[in-house]
Amino acid sequence: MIEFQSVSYAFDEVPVLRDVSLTIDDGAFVVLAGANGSGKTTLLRHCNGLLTADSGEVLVDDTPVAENLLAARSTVGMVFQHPRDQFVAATIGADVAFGPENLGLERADIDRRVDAALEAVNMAGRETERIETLSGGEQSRVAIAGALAMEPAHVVLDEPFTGLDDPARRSVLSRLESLAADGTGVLLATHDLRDVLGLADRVVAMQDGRVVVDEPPERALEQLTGLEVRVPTEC
Amino acid sequence: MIEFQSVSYAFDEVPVLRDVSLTIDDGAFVVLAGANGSGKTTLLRHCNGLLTADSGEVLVDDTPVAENLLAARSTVGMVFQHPRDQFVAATIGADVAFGPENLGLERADIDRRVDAALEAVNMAGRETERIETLSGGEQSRVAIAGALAMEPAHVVLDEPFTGLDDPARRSVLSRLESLAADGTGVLLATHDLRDVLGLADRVVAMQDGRVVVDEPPERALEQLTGLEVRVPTEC
Amino acid sequence: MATERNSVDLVDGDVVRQFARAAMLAALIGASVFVTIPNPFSPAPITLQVLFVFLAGLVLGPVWGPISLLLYLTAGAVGIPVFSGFEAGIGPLFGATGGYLWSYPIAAAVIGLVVHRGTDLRDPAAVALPIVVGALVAGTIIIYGMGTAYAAWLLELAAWEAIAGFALPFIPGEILKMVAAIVIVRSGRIEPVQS
Amino acid sequence: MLTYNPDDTLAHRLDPRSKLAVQLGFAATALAHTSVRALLALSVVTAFVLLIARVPPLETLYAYRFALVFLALAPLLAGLTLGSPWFDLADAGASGRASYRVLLILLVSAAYVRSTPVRASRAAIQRTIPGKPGQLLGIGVALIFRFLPVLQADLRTIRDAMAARLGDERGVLDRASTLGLLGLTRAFDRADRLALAMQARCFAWNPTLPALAFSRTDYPVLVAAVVLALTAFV
Ligand SMILES: Nc1ncnc2c1ncn2[C@@H]1O[C@H](COP(=O)(O)OP(=O)(O)OP(=O)(O)O)[C@@H](O)[C@H]1O
Ligand SMILES: Nc1ncnc2c1ncn2[C@@H]1O[C@H](COP(=O)(O)OP(=O)(O)OP(=O)(O)O)[C@@H](O)[C@H]1O
Ligand SMILES: O=C(O)CCCC[C@@H]1SC[C@@H]2NC(=O)N[C@@H]21
Ligand SMILES: [Mg+2]
Ligand SMILES: [Mg+2]
Repeated sequence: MIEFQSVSYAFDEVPVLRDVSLTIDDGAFVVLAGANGSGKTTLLRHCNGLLTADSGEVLVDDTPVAENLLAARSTVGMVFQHPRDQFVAATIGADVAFGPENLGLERADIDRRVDAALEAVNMAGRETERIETLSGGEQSRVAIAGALAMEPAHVVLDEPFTGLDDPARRSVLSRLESLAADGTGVLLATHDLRDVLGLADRVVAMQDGRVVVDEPPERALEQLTGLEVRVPTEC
Repeated sequence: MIEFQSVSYAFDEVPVLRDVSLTIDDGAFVVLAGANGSGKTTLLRHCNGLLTADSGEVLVDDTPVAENLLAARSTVGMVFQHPRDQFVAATIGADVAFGPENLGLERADIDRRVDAALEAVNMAGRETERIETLSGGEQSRVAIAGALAMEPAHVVLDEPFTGLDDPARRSVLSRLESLAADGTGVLLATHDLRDVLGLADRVVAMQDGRVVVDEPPERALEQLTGLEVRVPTEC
Repeated sequence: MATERNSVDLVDGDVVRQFARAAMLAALIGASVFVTIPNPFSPAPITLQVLFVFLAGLVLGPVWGPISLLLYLTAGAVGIPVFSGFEAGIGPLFGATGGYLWSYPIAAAVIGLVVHRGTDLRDPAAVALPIVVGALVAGTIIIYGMGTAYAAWLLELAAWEAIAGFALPFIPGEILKMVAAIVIVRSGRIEPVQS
Repeated sequence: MLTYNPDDTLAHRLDPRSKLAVQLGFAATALAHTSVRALLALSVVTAFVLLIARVPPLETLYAYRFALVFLALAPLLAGLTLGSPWFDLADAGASGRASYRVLLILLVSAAYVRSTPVRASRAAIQRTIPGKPGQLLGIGVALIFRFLPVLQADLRTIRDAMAARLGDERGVLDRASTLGLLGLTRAFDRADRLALAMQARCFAWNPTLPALAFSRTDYPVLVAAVVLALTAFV
């Protein structure tokens, strides 16, 4: 479980998160929506201690993130908004293996995880290709695989579908769905609810650093007007 | 007019564009669709000489790009798939002004263009903010403004809507629409035809480095199955 | 599983940040050798490496500056083409310009020590100009001292021959690089990592 | 440019650590000797190494062309004397022999570069240098390998952008500081984002090390490396 308790955060005195409270239960699929600059990325970065709340607290599995960074980072997998500068190795295989290696797993176990993660993003068998020879969408997929390979208890994804083509998006979505069904908490930020609404247990919408909606999808839809989020058009 | 005449291109012997022929007339709004890795970005980068065809030729306003790089770069505005690759200055205003300054315009003229471009991406009045303090979507918007401020005769955009929220996307679309109406040629790469189909004069679809569809929207729609492109669902 | 995780020893956030910068600066030096201009008056080429050695000391300081250059030398030694003229291997480390290469980490350390007066980083833009210039001159003397001495020993040259071939032809260029380094750190666009 | 080339030679199959040892042993003895006899022996060893790693000699000489020109210049410089006879053949000869052994060291190191992928070298570093220094050096090398092409592209773009606005008209100082400033700010922005990503993936001091093991063929090679190093003292 990831829990935000009245979290506030400011960049250079400009408040970006204001008194945010939020819970992502194990196995829940939570979609975080909101306009550009509403604070989604800032919120996500609190889940594994990349940012630390100015006031309030973030708990992962009942432990404050700040108290046990390792626990937070090894149980919360994170996919960044821009995958591109975040690859640490030159080749796909080495990059996806980076996280599991840091956890000190056995080599065989690492290889198994890398294979499974690349499978989930439709990139199996391409381990030895160099990252900078990949197209934009292929890079996004490898970034997702890097987080999945850590087999985290919770996954946090910042607009993971940008740049993904249709089959890749569907494959990632179905992987996320089965992860959630197996008890992984999923928190996914996006502007575009059209594709994820069917899977979501809850939709959380932000505006100007505040959580303004936190409802199951059907009820959330009614409250989203004016929040600059794309919703499925009623036909 | 931008014209591709049987262009082929390979990265390290791997063919990525195969015999591509394509024309973007002045005032035309052409949408380029295709799966991840189908060659969209590679194609776009030929329009202003960032890549040079192995065989065949790219002409801008009837001049081969290779012969007059400067002409191609000042008449073809380009928005990259990854906005971060194209920032040159520290603040929004300075970055958007960079192109017009290079054209040797009057300061008043430059300011006017910067204002208009930032207006079009819903970022007016934020000139002095530093680029690295912007959210992902805000960065994408500034990148688009940078190209618009050049007031180029042709604009080429590589998945410009990734990360943009709904009002920003609509504002950019309407700006592109009016540019095209005024005679600017627009070439826009995307996976997702749902939002642009209404504006497109033509849809070009790529598969594996080849142009496999080049039709007006209605007829294109019938031929897009299997090409891993999102199309509007029929309701 | 739980024990395994508890034994993981995370690298501290400030260290990660400094380390990432050191590695990136090392890669940048490697990228800069696309400027390799044969010098008609010397057996060594003109490169921008020294500019980045200056910046390593000024911006990364006396610990991470030299680490950055050690990373650079290691990367070259194992075969990444980062030495002048895109060369690689341990050969160049023992070759005619090897003395220069070995001097880089030492020069960066000295520059860092003089400018930052210890391991807590200061903003180099706020350090008095004479101190910065003094530091850069000291670094330059180390680079040329080692580069020239090693070449003289290796190639069996007399002292004046080595100085004429490996130091004098570069002095004007080196002054330009010092000015460029000072312009860069005083631009205010690079903030050191404060820990 | 000389880089790793996948192949199946004996050299490719050796452990990177034994190859490093051979290079160091060779460099030690080459730096200690310049007699004609020693140079002949070293040449034979070099030829043997190049053969085993299937190093194409011409391509390699071309890759080291800058170094070669410089090495050829050294004897000229050494021969010069202030006053008659103006050019001293003995001095030039001594320097020529000294330059030649440097060429041999370069060629032997070319065999390593050609036969060893960066990931194997990284494994060797992490397994040879204990503790935190080994981890930083190993990961650092991997990062440089990852970002070198990225930063090369950055610098190229900066240079092109400057050229597009007639930057060539500006002075060298202006160009060097623009290139340095933009190059450095971009590199550091990338570094800051990379640091976040590494932390998110639990960047640790004690990861699972890359697999690496000596095979039977490595032992004679290690012995040869030691013998080479010892000949430095004869
Ligand atoms: N490093 C920073 N320094 C200062 N301000 C920042 C910084 N990072 C973000 N901000 C500001 O915080 C606000 C929220 O940014 P955030 O990245 O969380 O938005 P977001 O909801 O993820 O937007 P997007 O959909 O565009 O990604 C923005 O107004 C942004 O300008
Ligand atoms: N620098 C490079 N070196 C080698 N191969 C490359 C390079 N850049 C791209 N490729 C390859 O060329 C193919 C086409 O890439 P391109 O970026 O044009 O695809 P794209 O259609 O833009 O895909 P996306 O929708 O994911 O952005 C891909 O298979 C990619 O792996
Ligand atoms: O092989 C290398 O990479 C080292 C080249 C050293 C070039 C030296 S450094 C000092 C001097 N200044 C230059 O511009 N070039 C030489
Ligand atoms: Mg964001
Ligand atoms: Mg692309």
